[in-house]
Amino acid sequence: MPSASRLDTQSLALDLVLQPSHLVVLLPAAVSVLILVLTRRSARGAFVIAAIGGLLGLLAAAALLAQQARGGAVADPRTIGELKVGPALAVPLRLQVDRLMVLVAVAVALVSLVVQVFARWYLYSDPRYRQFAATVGLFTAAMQLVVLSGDVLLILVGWELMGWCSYLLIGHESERAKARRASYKAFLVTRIADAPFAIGLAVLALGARSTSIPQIVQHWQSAAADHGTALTAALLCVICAVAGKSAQVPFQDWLPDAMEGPTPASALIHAATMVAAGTVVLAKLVALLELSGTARVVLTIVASVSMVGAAVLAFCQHDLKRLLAWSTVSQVGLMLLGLAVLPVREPADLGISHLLSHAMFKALLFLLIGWLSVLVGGTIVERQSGALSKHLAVRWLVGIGLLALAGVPPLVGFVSKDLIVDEAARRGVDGDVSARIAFVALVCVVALTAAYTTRMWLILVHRTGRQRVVVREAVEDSYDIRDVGIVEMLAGSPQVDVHGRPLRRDEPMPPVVDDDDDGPLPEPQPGAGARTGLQLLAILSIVGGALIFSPMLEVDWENANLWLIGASLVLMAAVALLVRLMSIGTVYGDAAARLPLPLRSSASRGFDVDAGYVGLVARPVVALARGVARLEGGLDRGVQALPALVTRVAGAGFRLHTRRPTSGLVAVALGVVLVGLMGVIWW
Amino acid sequence: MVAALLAAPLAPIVAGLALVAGDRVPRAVSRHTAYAVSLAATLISLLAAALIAYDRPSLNRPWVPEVGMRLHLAVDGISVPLLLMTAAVGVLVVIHARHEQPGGGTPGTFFGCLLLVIGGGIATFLVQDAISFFLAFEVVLVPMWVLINRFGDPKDASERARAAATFVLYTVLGSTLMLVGILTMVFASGTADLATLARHPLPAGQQTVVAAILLIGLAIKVPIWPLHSWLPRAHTIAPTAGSMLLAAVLLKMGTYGIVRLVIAPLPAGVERLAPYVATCAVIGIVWGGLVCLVERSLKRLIAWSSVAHMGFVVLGLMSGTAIGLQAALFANIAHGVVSALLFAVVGGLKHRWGGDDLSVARRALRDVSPRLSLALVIGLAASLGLPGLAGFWGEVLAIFGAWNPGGDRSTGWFRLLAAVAAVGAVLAAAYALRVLRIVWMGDADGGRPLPPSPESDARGGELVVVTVLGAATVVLGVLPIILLNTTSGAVDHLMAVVGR
Amino acid sequence: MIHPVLPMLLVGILFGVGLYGVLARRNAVLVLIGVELMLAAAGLLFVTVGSLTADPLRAGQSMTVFIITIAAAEIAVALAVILAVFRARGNIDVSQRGSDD
Amino acid sequence: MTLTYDWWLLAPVLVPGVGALLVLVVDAIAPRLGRVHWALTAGLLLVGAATVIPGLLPSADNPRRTLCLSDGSCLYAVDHVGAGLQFTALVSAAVIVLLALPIRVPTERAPVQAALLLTATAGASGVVAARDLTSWLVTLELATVPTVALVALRARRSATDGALSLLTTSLVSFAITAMGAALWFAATGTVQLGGDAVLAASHDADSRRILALAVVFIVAGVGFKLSLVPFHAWTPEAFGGASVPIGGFLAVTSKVAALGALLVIFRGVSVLGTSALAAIGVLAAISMTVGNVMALREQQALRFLAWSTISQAGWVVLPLAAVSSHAVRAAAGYLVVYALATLVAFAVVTALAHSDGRNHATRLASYGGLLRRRPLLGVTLALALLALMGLPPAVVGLVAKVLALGPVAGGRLWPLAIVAAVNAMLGVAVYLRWLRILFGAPTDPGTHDRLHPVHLAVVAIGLAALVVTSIAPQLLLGLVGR
Amino acid sequence: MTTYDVLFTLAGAISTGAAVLAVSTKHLVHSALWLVVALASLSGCYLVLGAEFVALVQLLVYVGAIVVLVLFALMLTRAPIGRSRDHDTPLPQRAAALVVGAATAALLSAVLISAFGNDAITVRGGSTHVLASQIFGTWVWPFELLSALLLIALVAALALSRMPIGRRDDSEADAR
Repeated sequence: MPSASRLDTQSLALDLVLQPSHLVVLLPAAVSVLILVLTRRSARGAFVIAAIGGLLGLLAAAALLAQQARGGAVADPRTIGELKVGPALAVPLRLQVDRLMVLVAVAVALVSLVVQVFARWYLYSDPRYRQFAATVGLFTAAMQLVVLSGDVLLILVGWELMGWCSYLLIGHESERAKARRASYKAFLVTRIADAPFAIGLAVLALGARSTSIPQIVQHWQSAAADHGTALTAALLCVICAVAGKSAQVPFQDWLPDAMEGPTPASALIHAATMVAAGTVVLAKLVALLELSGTARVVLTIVASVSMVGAAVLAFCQHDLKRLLAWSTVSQVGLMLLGLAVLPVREPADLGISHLLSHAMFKALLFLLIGWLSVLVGGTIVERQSGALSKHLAVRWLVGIGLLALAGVPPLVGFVSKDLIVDEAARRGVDGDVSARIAFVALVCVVALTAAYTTRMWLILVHRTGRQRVVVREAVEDSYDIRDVGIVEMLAGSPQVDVHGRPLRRDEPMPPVVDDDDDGPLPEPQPGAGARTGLQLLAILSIVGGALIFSPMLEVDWENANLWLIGASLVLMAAVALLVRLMSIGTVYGDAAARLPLPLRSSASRGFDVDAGYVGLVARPVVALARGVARLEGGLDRGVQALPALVTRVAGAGFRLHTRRPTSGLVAVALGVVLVGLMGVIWW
Repeated sequence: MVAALLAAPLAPIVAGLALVAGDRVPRAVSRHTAYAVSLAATLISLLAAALIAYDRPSLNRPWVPEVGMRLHLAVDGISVPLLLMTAAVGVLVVIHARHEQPGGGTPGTFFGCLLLVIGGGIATFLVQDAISFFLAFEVVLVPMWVLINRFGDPKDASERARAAATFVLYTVLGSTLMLVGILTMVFASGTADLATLARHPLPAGQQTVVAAILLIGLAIKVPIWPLHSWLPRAHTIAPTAGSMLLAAVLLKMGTYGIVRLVIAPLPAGVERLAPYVATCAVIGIVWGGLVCLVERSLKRLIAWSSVAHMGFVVLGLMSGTAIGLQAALFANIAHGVVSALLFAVVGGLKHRWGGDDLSVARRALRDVSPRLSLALVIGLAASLGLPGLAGFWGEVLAIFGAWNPGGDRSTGWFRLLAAVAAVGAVLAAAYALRVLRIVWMGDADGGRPLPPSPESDARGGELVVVTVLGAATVVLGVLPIILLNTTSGAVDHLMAVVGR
Repeated sequence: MIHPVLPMLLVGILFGVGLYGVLARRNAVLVLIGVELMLAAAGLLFVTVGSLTADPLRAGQSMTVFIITIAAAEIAVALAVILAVFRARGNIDVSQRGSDD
Repeated sequence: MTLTYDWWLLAPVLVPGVGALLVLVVDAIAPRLGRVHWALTAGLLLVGAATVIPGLLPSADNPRRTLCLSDGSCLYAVDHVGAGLQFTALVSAAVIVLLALPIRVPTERAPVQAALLLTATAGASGVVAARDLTSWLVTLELATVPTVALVALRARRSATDGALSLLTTSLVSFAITAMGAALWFAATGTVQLGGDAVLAASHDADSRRILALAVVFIVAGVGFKLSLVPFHAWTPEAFGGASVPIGGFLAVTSKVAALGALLVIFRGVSVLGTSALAAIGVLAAISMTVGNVMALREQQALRFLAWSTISQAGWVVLPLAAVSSHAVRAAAGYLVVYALATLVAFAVVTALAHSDGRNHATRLASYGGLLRRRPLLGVTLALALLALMGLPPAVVGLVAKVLALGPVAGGRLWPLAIVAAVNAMLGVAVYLRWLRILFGAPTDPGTHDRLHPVHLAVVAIGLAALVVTSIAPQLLLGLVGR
Repeated sequence: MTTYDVLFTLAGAISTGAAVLAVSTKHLVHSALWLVVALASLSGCYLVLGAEFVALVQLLVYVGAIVVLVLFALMLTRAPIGRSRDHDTPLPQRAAALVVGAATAALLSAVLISAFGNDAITVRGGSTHVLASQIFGTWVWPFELLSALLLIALVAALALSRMPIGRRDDSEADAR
């Protein structure tokens, strides 16, 4: 262990056992351990640990970024040492620090810090705040491990740990059956998708005789011709796992249900960690993706379908939080397309840049919807309608987030999205099939994204809606749309006229408790730190696009197709106008209200994919399990019947053993015959 | 150092015999005496095991020349982890037994039987002689029978008798078959020394038969599907301490026996039989996982998960690769630690609830007893193969190992098996979460979490036990290298002997 | 000069008849008679073989004498036991179940 | 014809044989001495056992011969195994005598019983060393005939019934054995059991056939004495009817004689090196299975022990199924261990029957809670049962199982080995039944006398023997050579 | 067909017939008497085979002693004098016994005959003197043991005949 540390001021290279890359992973993990070990009941102590740890993690990431920018970062720091598992496989378990991943690490650390700070306010009175903060720390560590991993086994470690943390976070409020079910579903769906992951990684690693990612890439690139089928199969396995983690078709349905978790958890899952992990992993293996046309086409189709379908669903959602969730699915699809349409032999900058921008604005939006839900008591359209018209503090932030999501220039969403569209168009013109598919899908998504962001904005700023919300009893974060169904929900909520006044005046008004008695209460708002964090995210959402000009990202921004940009802007404007027109005259300013009710109802249930999961997987498996249990019962009964059988045989024996001397003599005679026969046969 | 070799198995065995024999003369041993003696014996044993692991001494004397038995005690990389785990679990079991001593007999007998099982386990991992191995294998049977038959679930005497009898009879059948195989090898090579046996393999033609007999015999102990039906029954009924020993010590003897007696001396036979055994193992993985999805008794469910986990171990063993073998040895230890933890927790729960039926609605454990619930979460997470915990490395490496099997094994078939095993890991997730959803999160709906009630949480001995085991689970998961590097030398040597 | 067929045939017949007698009789004394016939067959075989082969030690004839003597000793004990059985239960039927204490 | 005589070598037969005469003479001179006869008998037997000791030493010639003819063939030879069996027979008989000593019998009956016991032991000790069919047949009967009388001498209806059962079977078996001996003579032309004549006979197809038949008949005849199924039917009746020590005599000393007799023949045939005695394997398998299965339902302790003897007899002859040099030693070694364990079990039953009354020792149920009621008896019995099932802590039983299975596994007789393994399991089930009762709830006997000191001593010595041999099994197995 | 053959056939036929009658007659006493005839004629066979001493012993011991004993036993056990069916086991068992007996007889005869062939062999009886010297020379060990057996058998028979049979609830010897 080197006792004296050296600091090379030029490259910021540190000759320490613990590199910044280690700290990036270890600090958040330490947060969770320290919280569990050090604090007993104190939420404040937990918060202090979480905040300091998050901040240090961010600093470590920033240091790493600085090192990387100056070229002084250790490219492959070792971790716990090489695992000795025989000559057939080297398991070095090293990290891998490269330009893109450092950026992602910074984004993850930033989002995580903001989430930690925000959660302190959001979950102020939650008795399980400690567990929440610890889990967020572990979650961040796991994501950072995936991001910085240079070894497929380490990826698997982080990958599965994230799944577990998402399970804990989604099931945080486990008093509610819906939360329990949603967490169960989230973990199982992703775990099912992970089963091929291990196989795929095994194929890749065993082929390369090493689990190190650079070696895997090198091996398969050199011998791709020989291993075409194996490589395709392995990549398909990996894509399957990515689809699971990133909530792409056909595994998409767990993500909206994951809204059962507290909103900060959703922000973490959606913005920076879990769903983005798929993009990260594929970005690490993108060089192999180029080698397998089949895998690429499959990825394109999966991403395109998810992207478009999720955008449609987002437009129809009755719950704004679920709207954001579906928009995440759509945006992740966009990132994956960015990887699929990548120029040949290029690093994965397109996908990663969109990942970064998405991390900024989606974290912002989720935290804001959490804030709003505290303010208005829920996230369904009826509650949120007009929320911004009263609570102006969040108005600008929401606006920035939505604009970035929609991809309006010059915000960050525009930059990263447009680069992908541009590339798809370019390669589509070159005749690449998957790029063509991707381009068509992208055009649809540009329009649809504009549509649902406009819709959300219009709902939030609706002027009449807020006044008729008179019932302030506790409302859960979201209704279980799968269970209740939108029809019942609409029927159950008080009827209002066009101006939002209740229709049935004769009923006694429920007591209004908020501001009549004690004068105006101060509006609940996050602490200064959390607000600063939100503002930071908003600023980054605006100016983050400038990152493409830095040397950290190598994207071709100089040859932007201005015609294409123009066309897409026109398209977006037209769609926004259409949505605005649709929203006129609806009760809550909801453009989707014009759509037929069955469609909305079905869309709110994610087109009943859940029933498909249940019918296609859960029921057969449980039926199989029952069958096996029955078989097992039979086996057990069979085993347990043996004593009875032996006892019966013994009974027969006692009948044969008559205790008469003469029967003994008969037995002797028979024995002589028997032995004689054997003697004759075997001699 | 030689004294340590003798002290490790003999301290618990002698103390155990003394406790059992002295229980009636002139009157029953008091609980405190029994506990103190047991704790001292197991601590001595653990200390001796640590010394052995550090110094690796060896003792080789003739004992019963009539049957070729020698008093040959030594360790290598394969047995050191098992030895240490057995000794450590022994201490924990004794501590736990003080916390939760079941009725049905005197403390002297209870602790004595526990000590005998521990001593037998330690002896099994120390002896280097096939016939003494068989002897050590059998030492645990009668005390375990007493533990189940007298100290088991007090509710159902007939079920206790049945479970105990099923356990003993199954195991005796298995070990006698194993003895037949051992004797065949001993007669063929003229020595019972394990290392020498491995160097002088039988002719290939006979290896298959001998390996089949040995594998059937050991499969009962492991257990491998379909010879497992004693396990759930025994676990369900056994007292918590007994369950911990059963899972952490007894099952390991089977896999250790496979490594020592089958894989090393009979490579050709194993290669021939590996597809079948591995298939059974994988069926066991899926079978156990599926049964866990619908099982109502919590303890039995954990027992079933043992069947599934041992399936991974056997799959790794049968793959014939260094990866698979390393995976199996790792998973072996991991399962020992994790299942001991789970049985400690679940036994405690059964004790508190007065039953272990999952269909009874209860309050969320995370609210009622946070420490216990954390232990449960760690245990179940490790059981589903969560990285960062002990269960992960063994399972994932077993799949890696099975993907490219060694020797002339059918690659396609083993790949299929590996894929099915991966699906089995999903089932593990499903049942682990099922338990968490029912027990940890509670299935009573609504309301805010209540403040924990301290008296229902783990305290004292139980807390020590679950803490140590939980910490071991995490350490093994975070630093698998500790274990893998210990075993790698012996595994490389073994693979060199086996020929690949 | 003698054809060995004849004594050998007689050996077989006597043994078979004796065995039949043992199995077919219920009276203990009659069972004894069957046994005597079987023993006679064995003795005859000894004598025959001793007479037909070189038997320097006269083992065949000695053996027969011994067997006859052993039979006598056994008969003595057997009849005593049979009488004891008769005194105990009033019959000497070997097809009657044994009794417990 | 002149013979050589080595009286020391003959002493294990002569001492008890002449001792029987002595007992009768003493009784004639001074009648009604009662227990003195038993003490005298025990002493005589122990003296006899002492004379064997030189043969047990590893340095002893192997084999030691006497009664040699001028052509060099001998009628009497004792090798290490033989010496071990003789020792076992004599010591076990002495223990039986000690067990019988405290039991009150009519004084005129005691010397007769003692003489019968001595004679039977002399026979047992002689048959082991016999090397020709004549002495073999005579000593075998010498070991058998007195047992019939011994069983009947309990003077109960059940005893006479058992004696009748034993009598009829033994007579028929004797006839069969005699025919077997005659056939052997017909095949080889000699009554000596040495290998040469057998080898010569085996070369001719005709005489080979006769030899096969001879072996078959002899095995069938000796099978009765070993209680091999299907020659076993007398065993539960005789055990159940006889007085408890005599049951022990039948179970131990008598078995030593039987195995000794079988081994003599086995040695003669084993030179053929064929599957000459494959039938023994089948008999062993059947015996084990039937004995165990029947014992699973037996409610009477003595009859239970009888069934256990039957199944153990299967284990005893199991190694003989494989013709190898190890087989003889393995069988003898197993027998010695079996003898120790069974003797201890019978000692406990005797002690209990003597103090609590026979009714409280014959039913299995009456052993309830024995471990708590009478810890010494309970622990000893438990250890004996564990030795019989072959499980630690009674390591000696386990080593015996290893010994018995060795030749079978070495000979690769897989079906037999698997049957044996299944029976090891069944055996555990059988003895666990009794063990569970020992552990279970106590049943209170009507009378509760103190143990007779002799019984106490025998039981304690038995316990010590089991413990010592469990730590060092070689002490016991060394009896039959290494 | 030699003279020996004729004589042996004669004696053997009588012996066979008598033996069959001994095991099949319904009269108990007849059975014993037929045994006498069978064994006596068997001693004739011995004579033919040149074993005079054995023949004599056969006559003395069997006909003179054993059969008398048997007859006494039959009388002491109050055997019915007339024909009785009670002496035989049930028909199925007898049928089986017949099969077993016949099969054993056939097997034995077949094996022995095939081994010794059908060539006439000289009978080498040998003198009684030689036999005596062998018995008391070579076979003295079994002979002496045999004497012990006879003695102890007689003692046992004596003790058994004097033994009172206790009842089941006899408390005197309860302990045994």
